Amino acid sequence: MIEVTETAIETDRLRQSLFNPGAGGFCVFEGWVRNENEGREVQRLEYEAHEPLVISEGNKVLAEARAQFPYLEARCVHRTGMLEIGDLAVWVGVASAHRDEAFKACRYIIDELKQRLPIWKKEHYVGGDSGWVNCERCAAHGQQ
Amino acid sequence: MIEVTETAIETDRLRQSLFNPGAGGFCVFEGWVRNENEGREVQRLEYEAHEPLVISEGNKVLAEARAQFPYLEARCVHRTGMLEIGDLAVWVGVASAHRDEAFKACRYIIDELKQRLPIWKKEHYVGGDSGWVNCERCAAHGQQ
Amino acid sequence: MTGSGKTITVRYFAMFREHAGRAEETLVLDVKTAQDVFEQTRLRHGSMEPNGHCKVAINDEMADWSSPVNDGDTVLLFPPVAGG
Amino acid sequence: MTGSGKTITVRYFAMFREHAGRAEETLVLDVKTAQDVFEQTRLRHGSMEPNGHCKVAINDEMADWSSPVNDGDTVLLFPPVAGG
Repeated sequence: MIEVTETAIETDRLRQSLFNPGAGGFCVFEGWVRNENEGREVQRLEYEAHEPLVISEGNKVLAEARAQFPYLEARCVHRTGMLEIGDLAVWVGVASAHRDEAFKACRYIIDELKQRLPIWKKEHYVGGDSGWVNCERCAAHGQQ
Repeated sequence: MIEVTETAIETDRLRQSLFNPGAGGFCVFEGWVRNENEGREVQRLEYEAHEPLVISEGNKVLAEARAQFPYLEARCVHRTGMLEIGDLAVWVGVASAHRDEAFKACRYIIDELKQRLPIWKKEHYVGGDSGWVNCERCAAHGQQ
Repeated sequence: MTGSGKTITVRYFAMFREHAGRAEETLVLDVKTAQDVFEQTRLRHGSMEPNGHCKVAINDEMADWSSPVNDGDTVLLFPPVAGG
Repeated sequence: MTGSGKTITVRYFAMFREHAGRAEETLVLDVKTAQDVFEQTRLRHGSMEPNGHCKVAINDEMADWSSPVNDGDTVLLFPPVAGG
């Protein structure tokens, strides 16, 4: 299951929701807003998502991960809106019988999510300017 | 930092203790007590550790992980005593600038921990017998 | 607009919304594929962005740039994504 | 016990503690290496466990089976580990 939320992600609630008595390994990845990107000091990040396609593509990604690395439970939540340094932007959790599947499925999910899901982030720099991440000319736009 | 505890591991407190403003990726592995091992129905697990060497060897493992996959923060806690199905036996968390180091360091730490640290577990089966894990003749001992 | 014009609703996201100065507009366009929609709106809004790392969806289904567009379709133009 | 006997404290963990029926004992042994201590205590307690996947520590430092033991040392015998 994948979700998009405008409010703070509750990691403890998510973790508990993945409990399964057959699970011996549980792997989580969290994306945090950090204070720097490509040498520029970042003050906050703004995330935008097109939710219907985040959900449909995200569920495809979860199914692909399960086909390759059979897991018992998996869940992903992506936050949108304006986030501060240290805020949690994305949470991916996978519970499986053994640790290998949990690690590999979790990694697959976050890697594919970053490449395929219609989510964008705009960096707001300490200097007051901003730029969309992953766009070759973002820096130029941001510095205008 | 690595710790051994006889009481429940507080995941949320650990997670918060690894916050670092330069961290963009955070990977956690948790080992949960599952209800089955090698075809036998498990009721609970008993963990024993020799703490001084868990600490010294564990800190070597954390340093080796950092040398290979430079991370910002890492922490590991292993529980001892009698645990029930679903209980958390071990928690490993790694925060790093980018996700690749977080995943790889976390995996390295748990893999080495399982091979090198003086920690043992005894499975207590539903039938009432028990056996030490990883010992070729455990099953025979347990069934005596 | 010609007799072959199709009524297409175009939705712009992130950087594209900023280029277009709007989130959505409905246009009558002489287009066959998603690529044609991209090119025509790019000209319209003076955007220089190539479609290399961009993606497109039609009626909320991911599509290829060569996918045909039909009268009444909604075409979503996605600049390079960056989740996580 | 011979004139070359060394006083060694042996600590048993997990399965080894169950085999030995005790967590620790102090013995006077005619031994040169950690391996010798393992063999002599194995004979003493009738354990059939080979040292293949076992580990040994001397005075709370991980050691090799070929490491020398000295009078007064504490030797820790670790059966195959299984953390996590």
